Amino acid sequence: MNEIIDILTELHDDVDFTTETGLVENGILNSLDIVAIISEIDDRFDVQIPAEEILPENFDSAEALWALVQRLDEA
Amino acid sequence: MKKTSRILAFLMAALFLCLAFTACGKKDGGADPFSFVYNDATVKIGDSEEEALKALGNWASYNLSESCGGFAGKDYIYYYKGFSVYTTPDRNGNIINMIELTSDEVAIPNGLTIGSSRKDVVKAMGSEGTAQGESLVYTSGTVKLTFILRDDSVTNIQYTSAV
Amino acid sequence: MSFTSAAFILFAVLTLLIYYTVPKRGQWIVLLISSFLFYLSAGGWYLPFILVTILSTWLCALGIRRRDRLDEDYLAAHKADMTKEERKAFKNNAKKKKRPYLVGGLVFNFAILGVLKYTGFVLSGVNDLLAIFGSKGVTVPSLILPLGISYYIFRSTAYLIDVYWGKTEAEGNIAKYALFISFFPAVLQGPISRHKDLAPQFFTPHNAEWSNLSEGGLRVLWGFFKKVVIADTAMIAVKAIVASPDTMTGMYVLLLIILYSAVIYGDFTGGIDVTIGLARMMGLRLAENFDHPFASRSTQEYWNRWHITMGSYFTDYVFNPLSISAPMKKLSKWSKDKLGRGVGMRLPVYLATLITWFLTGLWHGASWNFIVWGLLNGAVILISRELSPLYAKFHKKFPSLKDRAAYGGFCAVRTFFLMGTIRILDCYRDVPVTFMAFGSVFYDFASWGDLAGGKLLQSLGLELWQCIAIALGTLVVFLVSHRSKTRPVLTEISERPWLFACSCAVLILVILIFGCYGIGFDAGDFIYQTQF
Amino acid sequence: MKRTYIIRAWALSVALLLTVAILICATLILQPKYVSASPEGSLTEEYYASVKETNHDVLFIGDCEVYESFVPAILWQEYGISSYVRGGAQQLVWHSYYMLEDALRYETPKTVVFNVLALKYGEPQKEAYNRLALDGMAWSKTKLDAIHASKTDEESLASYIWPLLRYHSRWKELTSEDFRYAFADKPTVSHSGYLMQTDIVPYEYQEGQKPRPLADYTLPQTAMDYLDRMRSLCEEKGIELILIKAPTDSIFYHWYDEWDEQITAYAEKHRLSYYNFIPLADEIGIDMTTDTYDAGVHLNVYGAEKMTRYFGKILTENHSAPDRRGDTALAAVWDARLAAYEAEKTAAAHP
Repeated sequence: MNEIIDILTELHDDVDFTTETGLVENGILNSLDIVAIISEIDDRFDVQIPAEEILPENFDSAEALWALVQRLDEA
Repeated sequence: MKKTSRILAFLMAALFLCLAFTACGKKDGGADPFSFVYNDATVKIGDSEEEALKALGNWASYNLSESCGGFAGKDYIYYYKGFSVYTTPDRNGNIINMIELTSDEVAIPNGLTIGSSRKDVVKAMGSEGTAQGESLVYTSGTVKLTFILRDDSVTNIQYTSAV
Repeated sequence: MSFTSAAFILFAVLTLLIYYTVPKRGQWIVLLISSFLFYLSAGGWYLPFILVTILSTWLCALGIRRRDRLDEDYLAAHKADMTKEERKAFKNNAKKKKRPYLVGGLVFNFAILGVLKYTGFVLSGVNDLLAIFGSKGVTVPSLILPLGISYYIFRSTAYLIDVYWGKTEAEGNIAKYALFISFFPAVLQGPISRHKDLAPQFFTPHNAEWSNLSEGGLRVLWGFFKKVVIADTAMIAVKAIVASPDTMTGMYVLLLIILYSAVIYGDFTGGIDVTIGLARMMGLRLAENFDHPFASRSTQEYWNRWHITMGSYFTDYVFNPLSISAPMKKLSKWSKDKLGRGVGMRLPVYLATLITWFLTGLWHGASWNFIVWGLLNGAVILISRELSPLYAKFHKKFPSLKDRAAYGGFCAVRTFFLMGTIRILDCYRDVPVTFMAFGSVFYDFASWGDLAGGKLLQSLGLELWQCIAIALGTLVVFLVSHRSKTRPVLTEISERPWLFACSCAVLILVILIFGCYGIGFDAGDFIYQTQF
Repeated sequence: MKRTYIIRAWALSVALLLTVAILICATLILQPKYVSASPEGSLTEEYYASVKETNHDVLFIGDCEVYESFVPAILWQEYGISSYVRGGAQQLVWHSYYMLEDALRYETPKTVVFNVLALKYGEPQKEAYNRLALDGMAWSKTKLDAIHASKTDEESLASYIWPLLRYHSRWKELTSEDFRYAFADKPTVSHSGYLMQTDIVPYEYQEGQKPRPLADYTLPQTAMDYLDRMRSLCEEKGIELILIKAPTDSIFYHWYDEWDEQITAYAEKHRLSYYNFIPLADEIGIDMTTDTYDAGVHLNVYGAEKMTRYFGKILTENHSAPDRRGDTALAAVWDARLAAYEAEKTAAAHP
């Protein structure tokens, strides 16, 4: 979870990712950021997020993202 | 799937970008027989009467007829030396609906005149066209070009609308 | 059968009557039959093409389903004895096994679309290329383009990918699937509804409910109003301006930008209103395709609100998979090392954006105009993204500005003109003519003289009452759209019987008496139907 | 719950009634009245009032060359022939055929006279002429068939059933006449189908004028098919069909010798009388410096009277058209028509 926050903070250091739950909806993350996040997650967790999982609800908060990573890693 | 569509996309992109540089290089064809040229003025079927007459210069005489039914506007035939121009009312004034060559004083852009032989016509037009009785008819876009033949010789050439 | 023809209205009314009189479980069959009748009425030769697409995607989806079930069963039985790594490997392997069905279905159908829609374009391009070398070139065959092919290919391929991704259940009954693809109100111009949203609705029973009939009916009328009173009337002037790019320059091009925006808005949103309204009268809810697009403050926002279902198709099925694909990842790594982090992050996404927009342009039509149009849209989006830090700085300096209505209005107007300018590529016959015409806005000031006196109307080919119809119509649409942001006006009206009845009466009268249809007008079909 | 239904029903019915009422008014106002402008459009419907009063022994059908060349009032005055001209502006052969079929629903004339010029057209030339011919036709199966046979691709049956669909954009053309006659009866524009023209615009030869040669002189098959249908319909009803070509032969509507040969052959083959009046113009007494209102394209009233007298003689002598002047009831009606005709002619000559 903390690692996710790290990844996100690297992209936008002015956002409090522990509380924000509308990252996509409020336009904080754009497509550039999402691709960057996906590649970071691949590097750090060895988890490949497929295209079909690029949905607002999976990227709207650090928590949701963490849940996605865990789910994909669980298999 | 990803691989295939990706390769396809790249290939198409490359191809189209190549074509982008060639698309403008339209070639200039020979003299287009489907417009009528006289006194350096080019006139086509469907052109406005006003501008065409200005370009063609003075006519020798003309006939006019009111259309049956009392619709606004009149049909005209303007007689020039060697050809006649027919016009008919359209939404914004009269337009040319026929040009008729009446003597060999005037030729169409590819050199054909009254008196040309059937062979000349086929050669200059590049094909047999469609036969209508003895006559030959050619169509390009909205223009129909008719060569009326008697005994293997052109007696009349008419531009009309193909629509 | 054009949406605005008497035949279509009669056809729709009959369908509705039968739809609500047959037993509820037969309702979808009524829709299927009328959809095929509708499609047949456009020409018998089109039918085999849509049938081939239906059959091929249906079979491929079933193939995927069969593999999914086998693998699920295996996994359920052996899950306990497998390690996490084994499970991951098994899943990856399973994906590989079902991939041929997906690839096969997609390649086959996009090949059909490609050949039918783009052969002429590609070949004439090839000929131009050959002409440079003095070669005569090949003859360009004229192929038939089945009605709505761009839409039904998209709808069916989206279904196939969704099945592959496990986002929707594969349909076992081909007749039911055929209805999803060919549903007649949406077959010609979308919206491109997703299978999991729309398909289940067909097979639940629908009673004739007042709220559906009234709101749907009102929306159909509203669509006709936008199409027939605004778009078709404005189209007369658009045609006049486009027909003489040499003489109607400067002010006329600006006018074209505004008028063509009105045309495309009235035409396309009107057509979609008819579609959605008609489906609503059947108790079906289609995906919305527009969300007040001309109120957008930026290009990115505009494309989230204009032709939404097409935009989301390209995002979900082209842009997303492309930007995170393995080669893109490699490209990103490579450029990060060689060109620095900033470029490395951007390169794959920017490339994916441009490719997506190139394809979007191509989808709109087989011509350079549309390709340039698509690429310009992509470029504008990328440039405004690069400029966003500047905007942020600007807003930090003037923090009060951002929330002011006037500033929002300014942004909306700016976006409107930007999009409108790019859009005139639709109109002119080729790209150079478009650029020349647009250029004249900046030097041909003499044309503004035509604004005074009667010359303007004459050169636009409009009568005074038609101008008034366009202006008043646009005003009404603007007010309704503006109010609808808080609560849909059409819903509000249809809840009040008297207001509803009067609105219908007024709309019918205005459409029939002031609409632009029939002889004397070059009554156009809906642009988005004929072009695709 | 029940109250909601009642309110809805009320609201919808009131709105529906209002809509229909307004649409009917709009239709009545917007549809052309064909009185001052394009009076030719009134010709088709004026027949019905006439046939209610009297039967006709001779019926003329065809294009402008019939309604500008034959004067039924004169035929009555000189020969006692009761006749009517069911002509129309650019009346094409199928129009003529259905005009005849329509007339046969009301009466069976002894003789039908058809002007052959329109046989040169095998397809509709202009949508407007369909409207002139068909707008005024009474509703029947004949009218439906006529619409199907004539309509161009851009026209719809619906626009004939409900003319607003065609004329809704006539706002700019509206005149006081449109409002005056929207709810009131229109005046009669013709004299038993003859449309009076009193102007004199002499014909002048123009240097260079010459009918243009045609690529193909064969009269179109569709047109000849309708001529066949017309002939069989007449045979079936025991009507004699006479073919004529009016004496005018302008550069715009030239009657080619090749066409004349085809019609002559057709007439011979089917034992029909065919009169081409072009070569007989001198004998008839037509003088193109005084007898035409548009430089030789059509006859004016003076030319038409000469033509009528000449043809009346033929009808009486060769085709035994009956003289009905002894029938007092019929004579009373015709004398009134003749008086109206004379009145208009005099008014025009001495304004």
